[in-house]
Amino acid sequence: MSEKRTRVAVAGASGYIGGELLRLLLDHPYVEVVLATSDSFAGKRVHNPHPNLRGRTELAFSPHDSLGDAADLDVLFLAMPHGHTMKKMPWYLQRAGVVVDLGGDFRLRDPAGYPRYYGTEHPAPELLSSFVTGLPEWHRDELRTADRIAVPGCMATAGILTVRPLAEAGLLDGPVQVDARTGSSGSGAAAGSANLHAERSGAMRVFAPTQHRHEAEIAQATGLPVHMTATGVEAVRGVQVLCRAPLAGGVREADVRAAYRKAYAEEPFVRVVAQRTGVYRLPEPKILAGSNYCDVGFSVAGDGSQVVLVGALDNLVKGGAGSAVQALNVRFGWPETTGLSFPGLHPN
Amino acid sequence: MSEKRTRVAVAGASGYIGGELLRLLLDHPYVEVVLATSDSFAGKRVHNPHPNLRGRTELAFSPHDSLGDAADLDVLFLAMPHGHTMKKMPWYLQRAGVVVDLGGDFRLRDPAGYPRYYGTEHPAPELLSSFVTGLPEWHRDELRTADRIAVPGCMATAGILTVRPLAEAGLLDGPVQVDARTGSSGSGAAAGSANLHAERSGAMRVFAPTQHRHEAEIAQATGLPVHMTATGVEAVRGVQVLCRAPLAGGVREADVRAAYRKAYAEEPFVRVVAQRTGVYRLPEPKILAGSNYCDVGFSVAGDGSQVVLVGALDNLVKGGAGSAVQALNVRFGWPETTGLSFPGLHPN
Amino acid sequence: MSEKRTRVAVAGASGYIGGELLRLLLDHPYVEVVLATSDSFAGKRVHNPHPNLRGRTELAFSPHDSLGDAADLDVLFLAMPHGHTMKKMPWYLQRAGVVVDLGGDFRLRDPAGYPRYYGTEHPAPELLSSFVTGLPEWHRDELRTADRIAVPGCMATAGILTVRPLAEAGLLDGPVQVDARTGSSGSGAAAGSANLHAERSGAMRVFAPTQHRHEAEIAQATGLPVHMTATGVEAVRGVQVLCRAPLAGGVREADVRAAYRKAYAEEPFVRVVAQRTGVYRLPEPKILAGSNYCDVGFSVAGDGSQVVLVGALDNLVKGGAGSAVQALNVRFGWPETTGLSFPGLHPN
Amino acid sequence: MSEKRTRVAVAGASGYIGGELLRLLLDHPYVEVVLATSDSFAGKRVHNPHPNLRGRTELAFSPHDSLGDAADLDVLFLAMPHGHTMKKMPWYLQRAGVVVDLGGDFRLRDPAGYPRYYGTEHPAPELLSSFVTGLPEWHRDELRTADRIAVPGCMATAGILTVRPLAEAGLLDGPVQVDARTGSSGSGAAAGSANLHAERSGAMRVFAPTQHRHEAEIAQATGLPVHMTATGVEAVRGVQVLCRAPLAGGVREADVRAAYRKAYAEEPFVRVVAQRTGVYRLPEPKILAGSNYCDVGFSVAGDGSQVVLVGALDNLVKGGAGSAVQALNVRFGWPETTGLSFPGLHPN
Amino acid sequence: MTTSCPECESSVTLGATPRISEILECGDCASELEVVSLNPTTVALAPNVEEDWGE
Amino acid sequence: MTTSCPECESSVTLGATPRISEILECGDCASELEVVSLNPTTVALAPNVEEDWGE
Ligand SMILES: NC(=O)c1ccc[n+]([C@@H]2O[C@H](COP(=O)([O-])OP(=O)(O)OC[C@H]3O[C@@H](n4cnc5c(N)ncnc54)[C@H](OP(=O)(O)O)[C@@H]3O)[C@@H](O)[C@H]2O)c1
Ligand SMILES: NC(=O)c1ccc[n+]([C@@H]2O[C@H](COP(=O)([O-])OP(=O)(O)OC[C@H]3O[C@@H](n4cnc5c(N)ncnc54)[C@H](OP(=O)(O)O)[C@@H]3O)[C@@H](O)[C@H]2O)c1
Ligand SMILES: NC(=O)c1ccc[n+]([C@@H]2O[C@H](COP(=O)([O-])OP(=O)(O)OC[C@H]3O[C@@H](n4cnc5c(N)ncnc54)[C@H](OP(=O)(O)O)[C@@H]3O)[C@@H](O)[C@H]2O)c1
Ligand SMILES: NC(=O)c1ccc[n+]([C@@H]2O[C@H](COP(=O)([O-])OP(=O)(O)OC[C@H]3O[C@@H](n4cnc5c(N)ncnc54)[C@H](OP(=O)(O)O)[C@@H]3O)[C@@H](O)[C@H]2O)c1
Ligand SMILES: [Zn+2]
Ligand SMILES: [Zn+2]
Repeated sequence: MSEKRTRVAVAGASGYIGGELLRLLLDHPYVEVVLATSDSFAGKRVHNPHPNLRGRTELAFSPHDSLGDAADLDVLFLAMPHGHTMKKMPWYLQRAGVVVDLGGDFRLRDPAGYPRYYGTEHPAPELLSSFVTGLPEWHRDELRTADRIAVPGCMATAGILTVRPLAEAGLLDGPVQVDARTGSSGSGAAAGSANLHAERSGAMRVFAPTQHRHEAEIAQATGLPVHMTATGVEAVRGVQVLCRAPLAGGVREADVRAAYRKAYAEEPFVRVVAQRTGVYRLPEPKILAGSNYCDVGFSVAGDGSQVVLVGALDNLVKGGAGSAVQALNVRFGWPETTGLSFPGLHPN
Repeated sequence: MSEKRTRVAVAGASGYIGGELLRLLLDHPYVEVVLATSDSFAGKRVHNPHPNLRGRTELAFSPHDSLGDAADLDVLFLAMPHGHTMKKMPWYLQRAGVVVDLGGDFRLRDPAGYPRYYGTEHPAPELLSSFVTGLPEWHRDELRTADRIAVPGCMATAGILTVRPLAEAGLLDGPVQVDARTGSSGSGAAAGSANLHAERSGAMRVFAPTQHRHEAEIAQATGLPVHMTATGVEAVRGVQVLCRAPLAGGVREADVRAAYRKAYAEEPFVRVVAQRTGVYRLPEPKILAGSNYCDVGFSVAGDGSQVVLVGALDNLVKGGAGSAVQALNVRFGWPETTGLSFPGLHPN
Repeated sequence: MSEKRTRVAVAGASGYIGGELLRLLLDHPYVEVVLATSDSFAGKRVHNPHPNLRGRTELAFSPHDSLGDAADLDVLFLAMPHGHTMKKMPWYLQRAGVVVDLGGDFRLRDPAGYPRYYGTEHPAPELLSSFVTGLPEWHRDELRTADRIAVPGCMATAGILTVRPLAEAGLLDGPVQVDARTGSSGSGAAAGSANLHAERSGAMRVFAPTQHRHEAEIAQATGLPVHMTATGVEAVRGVQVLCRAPLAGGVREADVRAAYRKAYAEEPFVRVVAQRTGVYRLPEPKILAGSNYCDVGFSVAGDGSQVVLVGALDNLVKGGAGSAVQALNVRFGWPETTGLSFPGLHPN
Repeated sequence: MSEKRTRVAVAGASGYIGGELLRLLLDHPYVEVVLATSDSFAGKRVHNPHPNLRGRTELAFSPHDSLGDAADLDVLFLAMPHGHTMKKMPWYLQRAGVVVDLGGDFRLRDPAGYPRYYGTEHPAPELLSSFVTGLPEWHRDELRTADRIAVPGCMATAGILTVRPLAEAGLLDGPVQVDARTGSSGSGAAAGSANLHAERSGAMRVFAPTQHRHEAEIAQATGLPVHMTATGVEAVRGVQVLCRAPLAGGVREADVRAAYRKAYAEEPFVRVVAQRTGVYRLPEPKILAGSNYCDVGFSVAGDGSQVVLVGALDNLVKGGAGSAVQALNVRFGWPETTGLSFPGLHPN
Repeated sequence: MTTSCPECESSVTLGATPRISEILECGDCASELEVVSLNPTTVALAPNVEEDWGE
Repeated sequence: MTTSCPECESSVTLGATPRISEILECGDCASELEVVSLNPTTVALAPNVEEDWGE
């Protein structure tokens, strides 16, 4: 751990992921935030759109182009709408030694996923394989030396952390059905009629009955066919995935629990939650707001043919900025929980 | 339509279903509410627990036993916790010519469902087949002469109305996965730590990962194997079911739409909602609060192998008291929409 | 009550007040909605922005200018942002025999209120006195013959109905402090960052610590100095006012109750709610959604020097469209509750 | 800062304040939580009622009486319903060198406040003056040596921090009207019908139109007459006070800002929020959940006669457990922000 | 038979044959009332079980 | 270089070489300020685009 702090910049810092990166990075003991870009808030203090940061920093936003003048950046976080970094990545790669993209543009390994899920050919398919997935639980070793990191999507992170241990252990026998539920912050800070409070409040909006982009990421990470739906429910933060899959013959509930233990026993941010009593028996996002945990749990159907898996996280933390910071900690050899110790609130 | 109003009583009138029955029946032009029972509110005005009824009636609650003295009851609605009417049904049947049970005790035709789903042998299995299912969309003719009516459960109603048209048309090829989401009124007015506002608020509580009771009802009505999960989400009223099933070979989206049209073209309370544009493309309960609609919709996955079906309703209305009043209208030959015309609110 | 239905048009019908007018008018037995204007939804069915109206009408929106061609309009409802009708009122007055404006442009009698509260001189001050206030509780006789009706603001309606009986009875001795709380539908359907779900959700936003426009209306109607604050709280529908004022010497709680009884004993839509027991002791908007009630209540401080008054209503109904329809009923001599009988929901 | 950690116990640790104390104390670098009492959860792990603490500690609850056996306690936090510690305080004082009571039983200096506000004579009035108010902003010096600390109520803390700077500076000329709004966690974890989700959700419940207990604390701290109302609004955490008072002659807005600056310029946990632009112009609790900030702001009415003050905090943190830990830090000479640095979340 | 509520002075309807100790609810203010004497029938506020309603 | 906010009188930091018409934000009250003269540097409230914030 060097005396000198690592110099980081956040591009797209006025958005929700950008703001969450600022929250975590401003309190991180080994980094210094030297630049936060936003065109619409250029010149304004970061607490203007992010009122929780009032009194925590004097930092103001710089126009996005000012990235071109930034000297000595060690790390650049990209937190912009998808479709943008796929076009400009070579330029961003020249701005800093380590680039962490939180958007979807470099998450899929197979270029064929882009026309199918993003509606466009990928303009730089040759770069895809140079990115390491920013999920330490499954890519820790690669991350130690990675200079290009693509953090998975919020629902994808929940889905991967929930399903992959069973897939790896060979416990699942067939396609996985993922029913994802998400809070409104998942769609970012851009206002529109679908996100208007009076419309979005109390919603159960099946905005992606099929073909959600994160489906591709879960399939890629688990090697299983995935059918995913996504529903916006009443919450600001929070993602929950409810996953169903056929169990391979003879698999019992104890095997499921063992697979999770094996995968996550040493993980600082994944907890197995499958209780028989109490109010909070299976993972729920409401107690995870602000924390970097992903809770995972399970229940085997009476006849043993099917398993129901449940995962929960805060989309802006473990589903985005938190995983990014965790990956940064791994990359720079800092204790992995640095800056990520907030436990979440109850009640909340 | 007789001059004299039909005399009805509500047992369990201080609960949420009981209150909703009162709301609908007090404004119903052909009935007169002559008795509303509650032990805990005996002697108090009905607006005490149901403040929306202030100024609408002078009615006060009577103790539950007072049903024994009630003379000339035409109809008795039972709105009590399950497990109770299965024991006392013969007594209730003597109280009125028509008995409408809103609980689960007489919904299943096969007595074997009770030990499995209700944890108890049914004490009066011989009565099960004498009850007609209180869902006019699928049992209208039987209801015209029914004296014993068992209204389906709230999530079951949504599931049945959503899945059955496709099942009947032979479009589905295999088990149905039902992910149900429900508001907090679904668990009634009895306070406990799971329903405490600070705990239940913002919840995504998978309270039944498997084996929910309504699973049995949907299977019974559709003839298909059903795997159901139930999650409590942030809402007071409202149920949504998201159902997935494999499509039979060659079935196209147009066939799905046609099956719904065939089933529901003439139905006053079922609307097909499957839009390509706009904010409300698939059914959502938030605009249905207070209304007797069940909205149903669908989306066929890209490769045509699977269909995603979505249903939504207000658990206290179409999922309970509204269906009961609709069945009453059928039974007495009144226009089926009598007392049920409220359209719901937007925004809400 | 004529055979022929009264022909009404709604200008600004895609907004929240416009949608609520449509909901009420489409079910009103004596009117026919012949025109609903919206530029942004022109050509689309009214259920596109107002999904609760699906299946209730075939009506589609017409461009706003099409009002110029509308023939034989009996009544024109104006539901547009303030600042607009003050400029074009003469044109609107030619479109129909009766014009009901739901905006603020013709609510104040004194033109001096416009620069102070609306930031602009009124362009047609000579018209102000020709409008009758659309609040039947206090202007019923004038409304019977009124051809120009200005419906008060939502928080103003709550404030006026709550404070005026005591003011009229001479029970108050000094300025009234009004703390108003409002749901998000109060600011209409136009999306912006302040109304984005993630920002507005769970808010307690003191958006008007002083100088709210409705302050002027309450002062005008009660003859007392008024200091008003307005706070956006978590709700879609609903306004509550908490009003404080010094009591005149010797006034007791029974006098306060008597003043309310005197004012409202015969009113179909104002209920006095001041209970000693139960959960709902003072007025709350959550049980009023969709209903045309305004509930009013009170509590006298221990030493008798001050009274706390509480009023609640649904801003889109009694605070807007409902009062407008009630005024219409008065104007045309129909039973005053026609089309307004929905009692509201509990729980909700 | 000693090598050996300070040994603390929490009595009433299964409640909401108790859980929040555990959250803060388990992460506090200088203390060790050695005992957490609860009768209803005795023997269960603390994460049972407080699921956010899963994986953070192995601690389980002990019965309340086990406090009698606890050896070498340095600090005892009392987080029980009021009415209890007033009877047993002498016994608690023998359990540890420093006792911090978070209930109301030792907050008032004048015993006459107890019959008036708590409905009972205080059984140990002689102890009242031995307690120091646990609010470092106004009692820092006394706290450095205090062995008996009484933390103010949640709404009282907000009210005192908001009003006192102006009172001290002589800017106010008359009684203060406090309109307090609170989330549901403010009434603790005991379930009852008023706190049932379906009843409490979306509420605007004026549960104390007059005579709220915290009124006495604000009056005591500011020396001004206070009239307070309290309303439960939709939120789990969060208190906001909106205070109105007449300004002394000639006082301008700049004087108000200066008074706040003078009082709080060096305070780590009080921020002055009074912006002219942006969405968050005045204090709001939603961005403060989990943080120890109290934000305060103001607006002077157009004519300069009255000032509107707004304060916001998280009732469980700055309004309870956070202030308690801050007072502990002062008492033991640790940096005052130790364990309290979480900034809060946006969006949330 | 009617009497007046001691709390809010609104009129309260009693049954045909009120009994001593009978408990009624005032329709206006929801106070619990107890019949304390007959001829004339008078009611008093029933001892109030302190009910929590949301603090 | 610092000056004082005309709205709230708190001190506002300007860059080393302020330019006429440059827009700044006051850190305290978030007013938008415009540099209206140099030597000495003075700022005025920028013309306020009426921003809706929640009515
Ligand atoms: N929200 C989540 O839960 C979540 C979770 C994980 C990952 N992500 C991903 O993170 C990224 C950001 O998401 P978000 O939710 O934070 O979105 P957001 O709130 O809409 O923020 C987008 C940010 O990008 C900036 N921006 C927009 N267009 C730009 C352009 N053409 N060039 C440069 N900057 C531009 C915006 O700044 P100005 O307009 O002010 O310049 C803003 O700061 C997305 O790719 C998203 O998929 C989001
Ligand atoms: N909530 C829904 O969405 C919904 C929808 C469809 C069907 N249902 C079914 O409707 C029934 C009632 O549900 P709910 O939600 O209204 O429940 P609830 O709010 O708890 O009300 C239960 C009612 O039953 C009374 N009761 C309780 N135990 C009783 C007993 N042993 N004998 C007589 N009366 C008794 C209670 O009155 P007192 O305690 O005051 O005497 C109360 O009036 C249940 O069977 C439920 O499954 C509910
Ligand atoms: N919301 C409430 O609680 C409430 C209560 C009482 C009174 N009001 C008053 O009712 C009025 C409407 O409020 P709202 O909340 O319904 O607003 P809204 O949801 O924003 O709707 C405004 C409507 O006006 C139309 N419109 C906008 N600009 C127009 C223009 N220049 N010419 C013609 N039409 C125009 C819009 O239609 P297109 O853009 O589609 O053409 C839309 O239909 C306001 O004056 C408001 O003060 C509101
Ligand atoms: N909630 C807030 O926002 C807030 C803020 C500031 C201060 N306070 C004050 O903090 C105190 C606790 O409030 P809370 O909201 O945390 O209440 P709560 O959630 O109801 O918790 C009360 C705790 O006290 C225990 N308890 C109850 N009766 C007891 C008795 N007779 N003897 C010993 N322990 C008993 C309970 O434990 P078991 O039943 O499990 O034994 C539980 O752990 C109150 O005095 C309150 O006024 C609360
Ligand atoms: Zn009374
Ligand atoms: Zn300033």
